[in-house]
Amino acid sequence: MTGASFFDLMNFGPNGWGWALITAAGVTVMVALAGFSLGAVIGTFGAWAKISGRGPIRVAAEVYTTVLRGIPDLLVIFLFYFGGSLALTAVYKFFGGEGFVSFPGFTAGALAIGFTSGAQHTEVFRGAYGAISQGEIEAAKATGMSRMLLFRRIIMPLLLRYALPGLGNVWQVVLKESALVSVTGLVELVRQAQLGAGSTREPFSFFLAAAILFLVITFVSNRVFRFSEAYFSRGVRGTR
Amino acid sequence: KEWKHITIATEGAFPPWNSTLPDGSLTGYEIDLYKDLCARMNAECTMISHSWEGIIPGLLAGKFDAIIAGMSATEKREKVISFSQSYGTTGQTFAVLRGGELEDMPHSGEVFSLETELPGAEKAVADIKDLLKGKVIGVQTASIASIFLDKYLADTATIREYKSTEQHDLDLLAGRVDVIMASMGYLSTAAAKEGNSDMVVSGPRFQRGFLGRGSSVGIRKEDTDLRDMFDKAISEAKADGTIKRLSDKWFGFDVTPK
Amino acid sequence: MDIAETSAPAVQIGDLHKNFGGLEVLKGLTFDVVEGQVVSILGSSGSGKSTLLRCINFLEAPSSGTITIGGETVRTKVGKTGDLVPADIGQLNRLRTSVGMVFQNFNLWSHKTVLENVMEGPVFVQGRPEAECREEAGEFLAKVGIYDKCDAYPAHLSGGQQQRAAIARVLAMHPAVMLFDEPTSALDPELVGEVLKVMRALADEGRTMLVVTHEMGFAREVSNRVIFLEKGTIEEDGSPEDVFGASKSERFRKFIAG
Amino acid sequence: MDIAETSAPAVQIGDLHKNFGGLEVLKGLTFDVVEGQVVSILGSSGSGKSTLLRCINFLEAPSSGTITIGGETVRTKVGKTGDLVPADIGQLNRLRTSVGMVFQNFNLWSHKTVLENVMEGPVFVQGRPEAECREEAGEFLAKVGIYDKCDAYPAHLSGGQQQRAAIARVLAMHPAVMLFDEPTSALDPELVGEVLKVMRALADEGRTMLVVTHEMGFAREVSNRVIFLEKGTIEEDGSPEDVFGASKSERFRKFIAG
Amino acid sequence: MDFAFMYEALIRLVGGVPLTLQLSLIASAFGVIFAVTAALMQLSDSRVLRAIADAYVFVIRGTPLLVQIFLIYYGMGQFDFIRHSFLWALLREPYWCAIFALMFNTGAYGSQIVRGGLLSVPKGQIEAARSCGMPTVMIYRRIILPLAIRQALPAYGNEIILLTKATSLASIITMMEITGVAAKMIAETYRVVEVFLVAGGLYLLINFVLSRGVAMLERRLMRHTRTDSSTRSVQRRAA
Ligand SMILES: Nc1ncnc2c1ncn2[C@@H]1O[C@H](COP(=O)(O)OP(=O)(O)OP(=O)(O)O)[C@@H](O)[C@H]1O
Ligand SMILES: Nc1ncnc2c1ncn2[C@@H]1O[C@H](COP(=O)(O)OP(=O)(O)OP(=O)(O)O)[C@@H](O)[C@H]1O
Ligand SMILES: [Mg+2]
Ligand SMILES: [Mg+2]
Repeated sequence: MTGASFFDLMNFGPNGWGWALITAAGVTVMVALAGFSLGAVIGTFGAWAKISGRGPIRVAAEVYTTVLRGIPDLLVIFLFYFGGSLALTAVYKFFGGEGFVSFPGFTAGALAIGFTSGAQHTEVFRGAYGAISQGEIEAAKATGMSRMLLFRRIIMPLLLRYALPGLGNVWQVVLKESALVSVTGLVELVRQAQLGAGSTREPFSFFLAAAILFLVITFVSNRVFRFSEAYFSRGVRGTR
Repeated sequence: KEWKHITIATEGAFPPWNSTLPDGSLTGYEIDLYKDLCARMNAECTMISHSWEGIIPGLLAGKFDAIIAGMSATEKREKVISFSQSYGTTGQTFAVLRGGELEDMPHSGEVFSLETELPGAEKAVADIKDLLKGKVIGVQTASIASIFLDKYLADTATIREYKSTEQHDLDLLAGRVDVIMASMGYLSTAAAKEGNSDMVVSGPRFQRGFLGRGSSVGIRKEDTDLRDMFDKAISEAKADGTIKRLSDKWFGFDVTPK
Repeated sequence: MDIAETSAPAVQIGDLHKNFGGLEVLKGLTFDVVEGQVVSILGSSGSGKSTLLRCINFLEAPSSGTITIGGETVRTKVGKTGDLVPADIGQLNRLRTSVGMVFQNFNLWSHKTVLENVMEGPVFVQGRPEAECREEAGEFLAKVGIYDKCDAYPAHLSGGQQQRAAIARVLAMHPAVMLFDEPTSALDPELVGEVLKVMRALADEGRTMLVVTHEMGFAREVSNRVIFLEKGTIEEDGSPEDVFGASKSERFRKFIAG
Repeated sequence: MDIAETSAPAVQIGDLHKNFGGLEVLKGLTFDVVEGQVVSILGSSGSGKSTLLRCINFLEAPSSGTITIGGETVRTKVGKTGDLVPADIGQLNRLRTSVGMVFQNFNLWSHKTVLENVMEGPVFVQGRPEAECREEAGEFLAKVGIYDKCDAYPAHLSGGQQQRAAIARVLAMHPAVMLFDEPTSALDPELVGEVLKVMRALADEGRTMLVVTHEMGFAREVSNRVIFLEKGTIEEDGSPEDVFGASKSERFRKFIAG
Repeated sequence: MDFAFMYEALIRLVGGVPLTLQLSLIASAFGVIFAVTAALMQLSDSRVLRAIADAYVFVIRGTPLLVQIFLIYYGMGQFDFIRHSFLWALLREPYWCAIFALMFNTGAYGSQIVRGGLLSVPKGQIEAARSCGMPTVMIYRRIILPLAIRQALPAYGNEIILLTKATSLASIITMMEITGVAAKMIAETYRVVEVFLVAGGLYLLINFVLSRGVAMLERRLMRHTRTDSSTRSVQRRAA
């Protein structure tokens, strides 16, 4: 690779790959966001199950987090993409349908990321719950707050205060996990880089460009997290 | 089932067979070819790109109906899917560094069929075997070239397997491997690319036999009607010279299977 | 529960037992607190004072016994652990709004300002109009002398200020009964004086209060009843004059001697 | 620094100033503490008591002034923030071994047992033989009455026990001077009595002590000098009889009245 | 499901286990050094050291490991001066490139954990050490590091598990560890689900053993905080 060839390839002219890579970066962010949100929902239930669930529910949550944190994410993505299609098709045929039904790559990717990151969300939320001062919860109970009110007004804001740094990490992981979704054919940033690398036989330039775009996304999301952390840490000593 | 709409998958990163343009559209020999074939079959076709690792599982899961991705019909693949007749074959050969000790391997430019000229082919292998002793050979994982290497050269040389072909090109240029083996169609265009002037095609070329019939359309086994449609269209395209015309355009030589 | 109308005692404790695992912390306490009474609860460390207060509003599940607030007995059932858990969480939450608790370490909500802490209960639990609550909250904060700290977060207040904010938070709920757990420990003598002044004012208003304390001055001068707990039973119960003046209990005389 | 041999005061504070940002917390304190003196330091919250103790062993960097321990002045230079930082960290560390500090919240090392806490300083800082230190540590623990808790971790001790372990830890270093920061706050009256008993014994041994306290009983009965700090200056300084009996300071009379 | 095939897959995939373990163990052993160094740099007073460490952490955490491995392996090979330096002896081997990439990676993530651990050490316990005259190095050795390690251990155990999973990406630079073997089998047989189920099972087993090991270590080190009912009230009061 020479310096010139990098800029020849990565411009925004008709023969440059600039727009293609930017668009792909957009897809990366979208799939990561969808997966992250799903993971947050799963994580909320997972943490609840681990903290206060009855026996079987807690065991199920324990198994879920152990397995999903123990196996490579690529496997989960494959299972959702291929296994999911096979299962859907079987159900469809059972009801008299003909041909195939399948998850689009985006849905499969988002579901898979959601399921894997759900395990991490669970741990983050559980840890954060442990950090909330029990006294503040007791004070709310003593005021006569119902469970929902307690959750909404006291636990949730405090939980976010302690969970945000951990959530920032999960987001980083999710963002990069989205690279694996490329096996489903979804043209996100890494897949686009691979396509460009193969088509032009300039892999180095393309992976460098992908790295730079990932750094830009990280930079922006770090900002967002720092801002939210400041917001939810209001009232902590040393901040105002 | 009537095949009015056919979804075809390709890899989109394997020039000159198929590759992607910056605007996302596909281009290459197989792109021109599928349009021609679909016109002959009176079908409306859509071509999508799909990662190589997932392309056969994707076909099986019904994500698309056919694969046209420079994929050779081999015995192992034929256990899971079926193939049409071939629409192009270039044979498997080697590339090395220009100016290195391997630049002039014997039998350069000669083509051996593992089906009809097996003794000659095996003698050619024996002729280069000493030269490759202790060398490192790069090849794409589970490609037909890798099957060849496992069978003939694994005992004298170290085989290193890559996810994609442009990666072993880089390692050849960086000196991490001494030889790479891939299809002639791929290597000749790779060596012609600017910046790859240090890469040169060398040694005998092999085809057919266990190397397969050449690149073919991959189809689910149960869709025999679709396979017949492709077979018929390919025969017509061969007969009227379309395949020769397209291969001259994209490869610079004739890839029409004999 | 309409046997007793206005004349019902504010709090009635009926044969209250509490075990932690094997440890029996409360061994059957029975006593009534009539309206307007200010009860000091004394006892050495580990005698069960905090546990008693926490059982009254079911922050701790009693092992057996009854708690009656304003004539209404908390309905309970036997939970998984064998302790009594509330049978009707709605009823409990309603009763809790009439029992305010001031914790030893205040337990202000750290993510809300002082004003928000005070308004939280009236607005969100009792559902009263916000404007009205805001005004009233201001009045209570002025009463305990920290109106100027309205918009500060708890972490930025001194111990005594936090204590007073916690009292204002409870007052804003207009509870029939107030429970205090060691309201003055860890404060310097000056702050102790300040907090006791506020409590004395509450006592003068005729509020019902149960106060766990180590301040003999408060027990002697402000409260009109002293209960001395020892190893989970009531060892002394009477007016301050009687208890301090002529205690039959050897243990109590030793306790106040320090 | 050999002007004063044995007769040098144990601690000399010379014109000590300390600012936190804009806030002037200590406004030029000057006093000597002679050997064997037990000094109670009183003052309301925020008057700078803790800051004074922390400056003596440079846990807090003074803004200006001198600290002299056993006749040897701590060498300082002006640091980046404008405060004085030690110029010779070796000297400071040596002097620190002769000034023991007992913290308000004990600050025992949570990953070491009580015995290990007590042995840490003698063995690792002073480099004395381990066997000897172990024996002596046992003696000190017996002296403060928690020999049976040798192998417990701090988290498993009651407040009073932690307090006494912290005292034993300091004693084991054989310091010339001991600093105590509110040793009895947050303890119940019974534990306060216990801890004061230990301190009284230390005073009877003739140790030099500076004690920040809210216990007027201790100030009156055990110490032989009382310093009352107010807003960063010394408002009262004298024997307990003089200070408690006939204080000129309006402020101090108000303070002890509570 | 074809169990005979899965058994065959198991036999072949087990062949990749030693390489997976080597990559993971060597990279985490060296990675700890990176992690501690970067954490200390981030907490140091020197602005330059802080900036270097921050940049390192930002770049590594901000890009996918896949891309990093790729750039280290193929990128380095593009520069003549690297190819002609002594480093090439190591960098020409995919094995070492994989280890470098994994090591940089776990070093960056680990540094955040170590930093959190260092910051979690109660100030008071450090002051107690200072006030008995301990020099700084001794304070780190005797007080700060032991406490920080205990605090950071669970998270670090997690990181080692993540690293073990991440070794699967070494397959893109020709390393035949578990995933490399699995990819080869899939490319030959196209039976994704079966092969990946077996591979997943192997990873799960490895990680399960790892996490048990960490939990055991944690239990040993955390004796000093273990609660039992007899000590609980005391702790409450002390807290
Ligand atoms: N959650 C619990 N689990 C087990 N034992 C407990 C628990 N809470 C309290 N105890 C025990 O119950 C006893 C009484 O505790 P309680 O907190 O009521 O004492 P107290 O009178 O408030 O003492 P203090 O003056 O120290 O606050 C103690 O022996 C304590 O160890
Ligand atoms: N690190 C700091 N930064 C800024 N201000 C501080 C700091 N430490 C103490 N102060 C301020 O210095 C003043 C004196 O604090 P100090 O802790 O010495 O008081 P004190 O006399 O020990 O009070 P108390 O009895 O409440 O412990 C207070 O106003 C406090 O807010
Ligand atoms: Mg208590
Ligand atoms: Mg203080």
